[in-house]
Amino acid sequence: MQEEFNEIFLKYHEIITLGVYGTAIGLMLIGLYAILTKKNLVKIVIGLSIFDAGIHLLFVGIGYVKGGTAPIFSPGYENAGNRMVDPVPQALVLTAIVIGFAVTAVALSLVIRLYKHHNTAKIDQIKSLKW
Amino acid sequence: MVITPIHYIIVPLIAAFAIPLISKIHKELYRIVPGIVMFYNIIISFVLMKEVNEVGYISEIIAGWEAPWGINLIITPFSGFLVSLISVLGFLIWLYQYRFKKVIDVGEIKSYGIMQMLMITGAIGIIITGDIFNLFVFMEIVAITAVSLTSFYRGRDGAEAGFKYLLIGSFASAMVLLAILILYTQVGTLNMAEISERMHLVPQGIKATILILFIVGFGIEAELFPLNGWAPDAYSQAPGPTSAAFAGIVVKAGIYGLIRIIFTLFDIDGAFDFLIIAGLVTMIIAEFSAVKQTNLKRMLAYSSIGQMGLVLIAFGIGTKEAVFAALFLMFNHAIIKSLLFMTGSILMYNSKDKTILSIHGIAKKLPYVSILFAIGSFAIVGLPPFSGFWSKLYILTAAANKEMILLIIAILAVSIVEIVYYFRVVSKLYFAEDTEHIEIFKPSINSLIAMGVLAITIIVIGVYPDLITGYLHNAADMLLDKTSYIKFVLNNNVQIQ
Amino acid sequence: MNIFFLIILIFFSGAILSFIINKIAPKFSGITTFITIAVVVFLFFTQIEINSITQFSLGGIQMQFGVNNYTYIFAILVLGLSLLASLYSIKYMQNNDRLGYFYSNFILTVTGMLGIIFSRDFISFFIFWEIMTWSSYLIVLYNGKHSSKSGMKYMIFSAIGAYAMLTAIVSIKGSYGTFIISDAIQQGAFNFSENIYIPIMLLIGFAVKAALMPLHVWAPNAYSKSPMSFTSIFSGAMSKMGILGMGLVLASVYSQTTNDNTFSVLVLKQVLGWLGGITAVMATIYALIQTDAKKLLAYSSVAQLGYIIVGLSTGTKLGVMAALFLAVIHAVFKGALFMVAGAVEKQVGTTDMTKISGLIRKMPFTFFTALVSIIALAGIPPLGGFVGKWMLYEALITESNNYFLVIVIFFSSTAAFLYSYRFLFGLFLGQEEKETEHVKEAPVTMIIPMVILALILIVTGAYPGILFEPIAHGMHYLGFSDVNWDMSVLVNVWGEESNMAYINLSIGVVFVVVFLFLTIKGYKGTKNVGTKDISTSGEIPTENENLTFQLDFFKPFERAAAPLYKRSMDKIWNDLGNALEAIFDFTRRIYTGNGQTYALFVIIFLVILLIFKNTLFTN
Amino acid sequence: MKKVLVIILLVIIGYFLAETFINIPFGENRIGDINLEKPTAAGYYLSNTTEKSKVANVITAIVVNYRGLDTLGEVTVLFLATTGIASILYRRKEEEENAETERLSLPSSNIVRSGARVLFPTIALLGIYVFIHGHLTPGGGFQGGTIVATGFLLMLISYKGFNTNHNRMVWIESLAGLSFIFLGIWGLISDNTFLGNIPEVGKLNSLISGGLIPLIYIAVGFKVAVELTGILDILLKIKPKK
Amino acid sequence: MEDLGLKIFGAILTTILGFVVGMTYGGIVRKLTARVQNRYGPPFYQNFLDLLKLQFKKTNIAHGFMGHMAPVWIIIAAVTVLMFIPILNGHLWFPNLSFHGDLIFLLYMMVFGSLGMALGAGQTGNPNSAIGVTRGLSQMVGYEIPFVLSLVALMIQYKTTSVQDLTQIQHETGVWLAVANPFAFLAALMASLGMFRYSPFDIVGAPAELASGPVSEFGGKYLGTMMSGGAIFSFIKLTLYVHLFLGGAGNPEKTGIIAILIGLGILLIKTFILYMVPVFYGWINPRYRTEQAIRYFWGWPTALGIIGVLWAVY
Repeated sequence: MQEEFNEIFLKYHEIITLGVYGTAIGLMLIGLYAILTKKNLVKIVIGLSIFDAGIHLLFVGIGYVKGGTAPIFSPGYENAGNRMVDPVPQALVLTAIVIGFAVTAVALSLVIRLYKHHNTAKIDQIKSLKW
Repeated sequence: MVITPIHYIIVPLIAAFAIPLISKIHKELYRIVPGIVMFYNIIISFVLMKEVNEVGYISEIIAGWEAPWGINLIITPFSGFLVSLISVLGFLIWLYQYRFKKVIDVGEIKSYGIMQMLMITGAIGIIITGDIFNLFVFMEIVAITAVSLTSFYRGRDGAEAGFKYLLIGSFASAMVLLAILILYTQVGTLNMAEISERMHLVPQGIKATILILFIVGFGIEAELFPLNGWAPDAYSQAPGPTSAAFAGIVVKAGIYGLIRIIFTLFDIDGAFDFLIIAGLVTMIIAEFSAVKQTNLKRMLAYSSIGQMGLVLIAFGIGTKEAVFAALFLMFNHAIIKSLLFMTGSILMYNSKDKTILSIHGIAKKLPYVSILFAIGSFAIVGLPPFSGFWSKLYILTAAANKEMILLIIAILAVSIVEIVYYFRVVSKLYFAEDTEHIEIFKPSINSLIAMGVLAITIIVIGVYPDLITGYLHNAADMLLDKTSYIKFVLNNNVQIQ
Repeated sequence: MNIFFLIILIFFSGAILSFIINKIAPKFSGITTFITIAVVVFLFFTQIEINSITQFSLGGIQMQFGVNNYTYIFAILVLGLSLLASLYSIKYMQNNDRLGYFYSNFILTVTGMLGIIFSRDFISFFIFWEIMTWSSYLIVLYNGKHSSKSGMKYMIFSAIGAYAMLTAIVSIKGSYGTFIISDAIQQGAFNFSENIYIPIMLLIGFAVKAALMPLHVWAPNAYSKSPMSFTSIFSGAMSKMGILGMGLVLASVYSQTTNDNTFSVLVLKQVLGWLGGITAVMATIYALIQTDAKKLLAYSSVAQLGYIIVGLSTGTKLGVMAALFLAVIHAVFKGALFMVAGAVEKQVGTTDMTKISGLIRKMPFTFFTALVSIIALAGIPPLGGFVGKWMLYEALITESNNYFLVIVIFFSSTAAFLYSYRFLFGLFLGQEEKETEHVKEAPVTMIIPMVILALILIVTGAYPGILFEPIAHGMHYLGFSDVNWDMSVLVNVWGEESNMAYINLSIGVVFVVVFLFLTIKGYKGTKNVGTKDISTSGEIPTENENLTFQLDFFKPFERAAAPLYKRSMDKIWNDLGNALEAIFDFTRRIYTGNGQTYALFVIIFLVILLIFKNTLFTN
Repeated sequence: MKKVLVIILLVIIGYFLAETFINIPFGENRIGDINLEKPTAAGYYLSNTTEKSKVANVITAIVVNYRGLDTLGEVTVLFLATTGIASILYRRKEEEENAETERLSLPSSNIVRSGARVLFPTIALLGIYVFIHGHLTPGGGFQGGTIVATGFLLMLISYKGFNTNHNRMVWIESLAGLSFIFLGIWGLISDNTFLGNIPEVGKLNSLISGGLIPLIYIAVGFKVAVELTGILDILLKIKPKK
Repeated sequence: MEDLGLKIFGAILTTILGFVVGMTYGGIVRKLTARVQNRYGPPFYQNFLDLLKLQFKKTNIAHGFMGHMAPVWIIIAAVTVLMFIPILNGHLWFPNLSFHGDLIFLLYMMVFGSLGMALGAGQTGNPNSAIGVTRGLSQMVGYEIPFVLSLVALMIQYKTTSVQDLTQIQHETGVWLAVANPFAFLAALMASLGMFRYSPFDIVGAPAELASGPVSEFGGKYLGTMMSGGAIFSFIKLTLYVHLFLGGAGNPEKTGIIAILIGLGILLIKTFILYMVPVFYGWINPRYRTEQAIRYFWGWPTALGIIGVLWAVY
């Protein structure tokens, strides 16, 4: 099963690369686009999390090693150390995800307050602080 | 039990986690405990500073894994200096805000102390950590606390400022994260020393990209133009002590990040010229915009941005004395701007419409605050015999030694602008007819003590700068030679017994 | 303890002390100031030996203190004047509020000036210069909000000057690696062939304090707005600090002139000279249309400084001597005149000449001082003012051959008669106002300093040599060898002389004869009548109408000289200021309150960096 | 107009990102041989985890032990998010009274409610399982905590009356956080380095193994669960006025 | 010792001479003016009579200190200046102090008197006096410019600032400076029009408008003293002009009484001719307003003076 996967991987290497990186970068760009053009605060927050998602996906992506297994020495894999994918990015992405979650939560609470005060969620109407 | 850098982190955390519990015992505890922690920070800092000046470096490794593998905390004279500065400021800010009378209705006062304390902890963490991802984590701690503190007042504008800060701040974290990601794929490690050791392996294009991402990321924290749109709002809307903490502590951490990246990690020379240009633009635009402000704290915010630009210029010159001057300027800016924010926020409380215009002749009602503010503004525009003068002098000398006459002229022209808007305020404070005020909010004695300590420091350093120049020279030298840093971290990282 | 540090320490402690004492007993604050300055004066003239140097280091910078023959002149000037002024201000400032503020800044200003005199290295020079500047700025603000605008103007221009100076200083450090003034001069920092801009920058810095066109805009307001007891120092002594610096720089520039850069030095001389001349003319013609006595004096100070700068610009023996002499004399008579204005203000409550007249009988001593000082100011023989003017003209005609400048100077000094008369007439002559009937002579502690200054003027008129001696030594320090001077004979290079002794002799003889004749003849029958007892074309004015002629005093002259009044420097500077304000207003609009725009900025910045990454970030 | 500008900018950024990542081939092995004298960090972890800290799940080892400080910071961030949201959306007592406090939630049907009541314990159990076995199987404190929180979310949105006991949550949260730190300090005391591990107890791939790592992860799990629940609770309580 | 006696004698003689000549010229001018205006006019010694009357009149009004000092100052200025200009090319009878002062001193000393007069007039409290004074001062600013220009021209042409040397030079070379530097001479001449304050430049006194301006409040001994001072001043100006431009008079070497008389004769002729210039000009011109006068002086005279200076330089 592992071997078949490796063959497939080798055959469609470029496409897979394109798939993974393209998806990630695409997500980032979509997120940025939402942040930069959408007027609704909630949509902007959503854009933020899409952007983060893209980065997280990149993290996981670069961690992958051809034909690697999950970095867990569960029974049967005691000495598969050389066939395992890079564990560090996974650990990092865990942290990154949690932080992203926290940021999103704070952002949403801020949105709630802004809406309460301004009775609108349009970012270009919330400009009481300027110059 | 031996005092080690980790205390900077665990003690505040214990306090933070424990405060919700112990504040059930007595209501005052949630105000007092942070103060105790800050004071303990000062003790740590002094012990460590002493040690650093003997040893040169202090490193502590976490979880017993040696440098490249585990996370390690490193204290160089540079970071040690910054950390002690931050700790002292933190304690003073706590002293200033302790028993802060509620003038505007605020959020849960219980959480204020915690967040303030953890923001300072995060800043310290940024400075002392030796691992780049860990730096990112601490940056996030700072960001989240800063945002929630910015929107602490329950007025309408707090939330707005907070949201802007969060929006831009999340950009910063994303950029840094991306940079770390690319960096990891290239060098396969997260330890800063090892990264800078292997940096020469990275191809030029990718290196430049990483550097750019880092610059944008930390530039947002360091209030680089045009990344500083959040700063004026955040400074002006945050509670007074928090604004002081922003100017004195958070920005320093951001600058530290930028400098650490450019000086230690990368070996790109063009970065220095970039620093000069960026700093110049930042300074000019910020100082210009400050002139016509009506909100005092907003004006101070712009001026603080301008000072940061000056710091970047000084770092960009890159010689030993320039770095020394930059450190001196950071020190000055930390104390002076904190003083200004402390006094300025009290003045703002007492102005009817929160503008400079309505604090005419308030000096009669608030003599001490006004004179402290005057001292602060004299110092920040660099008039002798206050400490601001020396840093400006050293920067100019450093620039002159590299024959950068135009740079000198630009800096001085900008300081004339600075004089204009600061002295406008001072003359309004003192020499305008006394308009009747809403009930005067007088600062409590501990706030006065905190501000007085800062003012006295300003004057003493101004009269006798040799008190700290020694430390600063040492720090500058250590910052500039990174080979010894790498060697120390990677080879002989002995634990402190 | 070292005497220099001791003096500085005494000054600072005196400043703090007078601030504290004001809280306890406001009366004694002024006395404290007086005592402090008196102690320092005593220490200075007993303890300090000239040309002694004290080395020390601060902030990693080598510094030197010391007094040389040149600065000694200014030391005398500063200390003497500030001693008298502090004595004067005890009564003058009585029952004002915020006395502690005033006196501590007063002392700080004097400290700054003396520190400038002490310091033989640029850094301490600059430090004291700035202390002087901001403390005087605070005093300018003292009179409340209507003076805050002029204070701001003063501060801005001082800042421009100071920072020009700082630029020069650091670039001296950069090019010659020293902050010590004498070393810098020896290494040719002021040599035009090596670098042209360091001396120029320094000159600009000093020119601001010396109120040279076009940087003089701050002076009239600042002088007239601050308390008179301080203005007598402000205009008398502090402006001389600028002269001190200019003299030093110019002297070394001239002495280091070599053949390859004579031309540039020539240009410098001409430019400075003409600037000084134009300053004198413009200030004079503006002075004579003022209706406020203080404003009038302020403008005339600017004019006098113009003469001094002209003298310096010649760079010849007689010229520099004239400049230094005028500097000292101007300090004396202008100090006296501002004290007079202060006395009138104190007693009457205003110095607006359209409201006051005929104070001569009420305040005779004040009038005497005013008369003597005005004669000196107008440069009419036999008083000291004439000596300075004479030397200036002789220098211009005989030595530097700057003939048309002579005409300009002469025009301004002739026009100076107009405002001199305006001042005397407006305050003291004419019919007595009803409002000023209660007015008494100023208190004695205010009279004494004024009279002392007046006597100094008379004595120096007869024996200018008293001042020539230190000036000659100072000029020797500046590198003018064998300056010849006589106790009372003025000689120019063509050998013509003016013998002040003979002049005074003849004047005295005639005076005695005629005065006795007039006084004795018909003494009994003569009775002094009030100023209302006049025959205006036949009819006697009633008691309560005042016929004194005060408004549009020199209207004919104004009409004749209308072209000169057309464009004033103030307008130009104001336009500049407005333009800058517009720029400031524009820049802050970059920060549109929209968070999304800020995000867009970030992205644009990122993109720009990415595009230029290969040009920007390369090894 | 603005959109066009933004698109252009994004295209440029995308180009440069692509240009960067083209040089980082996907799936390439950058770990290198893990048995070298001085392998890369990842290699070191892969080679030494089993011996040195007796944990099967390398990621857990990294998260909790090698990079324990990150995790501590992470927990702190969550904690701060809770506190921050609490203070941002803080309402004083009198406001509590007059503002209608009942949660914004759809009138959920009977089926949903009974289903939720059935599902909630199982979800909670699953979550607890996940963070108890964090050192053996994929998953761990964060994941488990999140699962538990989803259970609470289910209850919160399906039951109008469902209220979390705020006081108890504070207790759990603080104790969990404190226990994390004190476990770290135990290490500091025992082998003189913060978060130092004591791997002697237990054998690989058994529940009792990896020394302090599982304990820490359990604490993290509790903390995360409670904090996420708290955040959800606060956010749901708010009822924006129309 | 007898030298000193001679000096004192000469000084007194000079003063008397100046006084008499000034008074007489004034009288003659009054007479001539009357004739031109087709009146009979007073005798030429009328001024002496007025003076005597004033001096013997009992003065019973004084206007305070400055009013008392004004005549004194005028006399001081007059006599002092007289002492410092050479008579008869500094003949050893009349050298007085002319070796000890130079032109610039003279320029300033001349102002001394008018300032004293101005102050005195100021204290009297008569508005007309003050108005007259301001006009006089403004006008002075006008005519001083061309005058000084011409003097500067002389100074730099002959590298000396002393009147004595200038007269000496003319005496030796025999070339009048009026010829040597005609522009300067013309400028000085036109300036002199203003100096003598005859019509059209008599708005200072402005008879029939200001009640004779500055002196309007003075009477008796004060007015008399002023008159005599004024007389000496007019003599001073004439003599100065003569010795500066018109080659002076007399021969300092010849000490015989005859020579002195001849010299005096030449002096009188030259001064009288010079004195007639403003008088004639006044007959044919109406009165100028002050600003007109000033503009007049800043017009052609100044231009001529500048040309004179340039002439002297090159």
